Amino acid sequence: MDTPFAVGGRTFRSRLMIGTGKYRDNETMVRAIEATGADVVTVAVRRVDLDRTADGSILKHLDPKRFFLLANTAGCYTADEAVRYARLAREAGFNDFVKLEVIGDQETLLPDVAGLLEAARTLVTEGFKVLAYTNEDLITALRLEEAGCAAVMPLASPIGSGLGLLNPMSVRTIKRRLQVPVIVDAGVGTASDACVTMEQGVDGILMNTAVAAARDPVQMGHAMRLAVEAGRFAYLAGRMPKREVAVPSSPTEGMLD
Amino acid sequence: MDTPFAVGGRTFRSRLMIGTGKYRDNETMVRAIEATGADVVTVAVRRVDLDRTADGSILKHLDPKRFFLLANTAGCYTADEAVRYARLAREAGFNDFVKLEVIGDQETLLPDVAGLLEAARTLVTEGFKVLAYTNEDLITALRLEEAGCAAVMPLASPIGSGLGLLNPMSVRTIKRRLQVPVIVDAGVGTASDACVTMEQGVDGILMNTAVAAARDPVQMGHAMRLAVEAGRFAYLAGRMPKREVAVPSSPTEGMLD
Amino acid sequence: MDTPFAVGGRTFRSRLMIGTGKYRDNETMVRAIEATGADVVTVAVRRVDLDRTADGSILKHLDPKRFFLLANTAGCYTADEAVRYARLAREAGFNDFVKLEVIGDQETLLPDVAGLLEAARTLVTEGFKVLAYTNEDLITALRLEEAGCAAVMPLASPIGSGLGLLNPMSVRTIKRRLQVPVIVDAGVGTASDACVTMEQGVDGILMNTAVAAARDPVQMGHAMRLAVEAGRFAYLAGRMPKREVAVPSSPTEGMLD
Amino acid sequence: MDTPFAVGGRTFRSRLMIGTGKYRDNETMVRAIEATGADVVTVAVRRVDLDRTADGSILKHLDPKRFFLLANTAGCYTADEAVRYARLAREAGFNDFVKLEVIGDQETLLPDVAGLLEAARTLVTEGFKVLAYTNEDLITALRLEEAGCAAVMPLASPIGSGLGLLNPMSVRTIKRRLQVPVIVDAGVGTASDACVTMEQGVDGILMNTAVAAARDPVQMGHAMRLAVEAGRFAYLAGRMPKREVAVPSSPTEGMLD
Amino acid sequence: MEIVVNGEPRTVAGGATLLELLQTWALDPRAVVVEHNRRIVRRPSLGDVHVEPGDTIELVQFVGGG
Amino acid sequence: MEIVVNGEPRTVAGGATLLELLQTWALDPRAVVVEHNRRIVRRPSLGDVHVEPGDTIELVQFVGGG
Amino acid sequence: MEIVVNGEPRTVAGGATLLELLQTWALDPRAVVVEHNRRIVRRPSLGDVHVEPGDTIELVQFVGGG
Amino acid sequence: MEIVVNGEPRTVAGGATLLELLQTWALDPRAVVVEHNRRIVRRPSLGDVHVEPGDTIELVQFVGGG
Repeated sequence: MDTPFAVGGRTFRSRLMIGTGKYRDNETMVRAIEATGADVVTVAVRRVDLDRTADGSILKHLDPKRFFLLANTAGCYTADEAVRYARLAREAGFNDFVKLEVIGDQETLLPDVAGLLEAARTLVTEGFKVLAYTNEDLITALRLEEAGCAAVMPLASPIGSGLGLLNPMSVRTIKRRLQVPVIVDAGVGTASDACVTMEQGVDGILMNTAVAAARDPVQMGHAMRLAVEAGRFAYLAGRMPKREVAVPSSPTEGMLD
Repeated sequence: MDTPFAVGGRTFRSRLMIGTGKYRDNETMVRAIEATGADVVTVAVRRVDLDRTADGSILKHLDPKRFFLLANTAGCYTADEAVRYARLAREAGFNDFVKLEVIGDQETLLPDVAGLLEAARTLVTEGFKVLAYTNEDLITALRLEEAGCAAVMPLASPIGSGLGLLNPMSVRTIKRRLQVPVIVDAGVGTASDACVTMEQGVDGILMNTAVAAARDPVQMGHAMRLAVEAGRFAYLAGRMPKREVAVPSSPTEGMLD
Repeated sequence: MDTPFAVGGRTFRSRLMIGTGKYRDNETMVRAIEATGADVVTVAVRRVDLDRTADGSILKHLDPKRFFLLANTAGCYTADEAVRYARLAREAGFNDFVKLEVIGDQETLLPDVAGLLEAARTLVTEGFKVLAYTNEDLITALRLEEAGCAAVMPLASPIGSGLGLLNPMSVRTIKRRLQVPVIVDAGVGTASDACVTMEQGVDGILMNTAVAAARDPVQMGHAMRLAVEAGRFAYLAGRMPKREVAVPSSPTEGMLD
Repeated sequence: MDTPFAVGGRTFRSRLMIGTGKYRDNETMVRAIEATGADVVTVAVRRVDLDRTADGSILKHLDPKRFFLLANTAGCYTADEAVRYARLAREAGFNDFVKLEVIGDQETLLPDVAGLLEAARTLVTEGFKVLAYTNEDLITALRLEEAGCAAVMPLASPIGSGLGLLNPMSVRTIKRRLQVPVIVDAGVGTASDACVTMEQGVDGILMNTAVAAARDPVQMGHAMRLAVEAGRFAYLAGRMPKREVAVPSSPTEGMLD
Repeated sequence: MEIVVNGEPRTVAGGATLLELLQTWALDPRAVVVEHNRRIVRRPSLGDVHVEPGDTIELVQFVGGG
Repeated sequence: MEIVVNGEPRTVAGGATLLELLQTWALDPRAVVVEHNRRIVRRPSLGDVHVEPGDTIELVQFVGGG
Repeated sequence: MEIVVNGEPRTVAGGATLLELLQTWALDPRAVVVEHNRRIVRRPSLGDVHVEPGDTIELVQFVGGG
Repeated sequence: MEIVVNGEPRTVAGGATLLELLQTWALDPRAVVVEHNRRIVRRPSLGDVHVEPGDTIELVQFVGGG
């Protein structure tokens, strides 16, 4: 019914990837992630708290045998910083994938495309599978593909904004022009955002806040699982044409006198 | 996880109702309807073809024990005509439900609200369970409820147009102000349209062309099933707030020096 | 450059009609209305305050020789009430025009189309020039034209909401199907709303809150004047086609080696 | 009523800049440009046709004393190429302004931000006043400002597409964060697009196809002049707040019994 | 004799009942609803109603519709 | 005598005409429309209509509205 | 002698200056910008620069563009 | 002796290895990645690297993130 979803040589069951940040508690996080059906979860790299006040490793809650841990470089503002975090993440020993973020501005958390390309080139030469968080710019997306990224991850709207897919045409164009998987990252706010995003033909979606900050994260996780599948199947099924005039669904013949 | 979906005293499994018109062949229709998971299917009342050139009764293809047959009055332009069709439909002996359509204009197939209210009042007094196809007008919706309709069915956009939900606020307002079930009828074009419509809080959706005229009606039927559930669960889960500024998903503490 | 704007046998200079309610003071109202260039202003019919605490007649501030006073029936919830107000308004002796409002619901101020049609028929037989405030429903608009209304006034969005033109297709369809002038009434929030509304081909716009509740009503009045003209001329000029691919504006020949 | 519109030390009367390409004939071009009220017109640099078949210099039709000639580097795909065209343009002796374009892709004509920044830095050091055509990316816009550009020109949508302002939030954010003038370039299709763009608070708009490819370019030119002013004044006036509930424009007191 | 069925003139045997007509046309009474001179005839009565010359009969069924 | 004006009881001189009442309240007849016991009284007739006890009078004018 | 002008080979008089070439082609020096072997030649110098065989010359002007 | 761990000065036993330090802080070596003076130290070598006064150590782990 659908082609397998493969990134960087790995095949995944679900086209929905989930972030592990900002849940009200770890139990809710685990149940919500299970509801999404995701097999890829993103994690951040942060200092250990020697005084044990902070929550500690996510591994206490998520079984690395069950979930594919995709480390990100969130919070990095330069290529060097991002490369440093990526290397530390790989050393954790799970895989050589990294969700590369090089942020250009604290208010919008938009990517710095120059730093992003520089870091991507370095990490690719070091053998990383780079999934690059980027903006809606086709040209940058093409450069990231040329740089050898395993996937390109344009945003739907700013991280944590929940504004949905602001620029469907750009995302559609990026998908049409690239060979590597296109996974929309950030901005999805509710199920219909995920559904309409998948209808653009992209390969997958990564989200976090939309699930974590919902009133009921578990139920929203389930909704997102369904929405991503719905959007994918609708894309594959091929939608009806739009018309400005009405067309009856019932026969116009055979009416009574 | 959700309240049961009950209309006119009957409870249905699926919040998605499907029309049976315009499929390329009956086998595709049956398989597509099965894929939607719908238990309510709409049918039209038309003359028997004594010369047997036309396709004949839908009952050859859909088992009335398995599907709830909701007869419509499609093609009727006056209250009298619609009442006549409704009575004939009930005589078929399946149920006393009718999807009431009184069309006001051939080009747009928009309802004639005056005729609609007149027919609704007549049919309600005759014991029909009336599901009234109407426009996005709250006042008409309130009058239909006062007239005793079992459900009010505002359109998303014109029948067969596939333009999706043109006026979410109106539909949301109708749902908020009415006690009887609100089922959006007509205009849905693809899965995300169904999803965003359910996110308005309405009780269900009726569609036909979006499935029948898809490139692959069976796959689209499956997509619609998922989309309606996704939108419903997202509505129940309560979406995250929208923000114009970005909010990081990963911790801002614990960064390296 | 454009056909004259005539309603009910009267020709007006400006396609922008302005309401006189809700200004912070009368001087601002007068200056804002002058800035709009409107020659038609709407007024309400209310009791005289015998104790002189209230502001009194609008005629103290607007010269009836300079402005065409279009009385409305705002606040009326039945056909009888609206007819009563219309008759009182005509007795003021300025003209036999009335902006007919029959409201169906206090929260949304949406029209009660049944009451509206009843009142319109009565007033037309009494020789009134009826400008009927209605919703986006084509069928009701056609009935109002059949009833002899001088103009049909579909809303852009609810009165005082400032949500702009929620349903361009409906308004475009109404304009295409009617012979009498179509004047969009209510819902315009800012200049671009007025501009895009006129681009649908309608004959005029009536607004009040968008000007009265702007931070600077006089400057907004000027903006609205320009926006209505801009939208009108753009409609007459015929816009370029939309394209999903880019087309260079500069020659592709004659480049250097 | 408004601050003067100054770019690179020059003050201009009109916030609307017009391209000179793609008109059906030169007389229409001149009349359309006059109708827009623009004092800045863009021109391209191309080879002279020694065989005199092509149309020849634009200066035959536009008086350089009356119009400020803003040369572009349209058609350049590398920083070097763009710098070469900019130098040739300056040698024409009119001014040291250049509308810098470094295109990254022939299908979308989207800018190559890396080449754009490189060329901008070079030209700024050579004393050019650089107006940089860029995408909706805030970070790139900030870098262009840091590079010393006289103005940043984000697109509304792809060149020649007429799709209007696809991403109002991005443009609004760019304007809020930059000190230099922000002039939206490309994508405007009709008057309301220009109006809504100016309402975001940007300093000006540059367009070409919307006027040149209108059915009546002269009338559309006039419409665009009004639309830009309307949007600017509406922005300065401060629009009314949007509300989901209706608010009456006429008094609710003083109704009859 | 001449009657009108679904808008078209038809010649049928004089004095036939509606049920007999349905059988003539090989129509399953359970799958068809009969309107006789604008009055619906319920299934149990189909055998009791005799057709007169000039009668108008409508025979309807459920077909695919939205 | 007692009448009701704009919904409120008022005491006025017996036998007064509508025109006299307007003058009492210093209202310009050209700026006001008068409804007397639910019937509109046109301006020229204001001086001819005498008010009876218990009469209901509505006096309306144009005010700002949208 | 042979030179390349705007990408095409042309035969011109030996030893001619750029200014003379412009005159040959009836081009107004004030409406054209000249690039000679990839170097821009400013107008005052057009009369001083002599063309050599195989030189590459670009002559550009302003045309309509967006 | 004094070293800097995760940005804060700490006093540790002289000559301790990184592995010993982790044990001191009750950290599971498999759940932590160690950067020693800006160089990552792979797990097998943690027992071989001795800490010198003034060394800078970063200890990181995976936490919830988007």
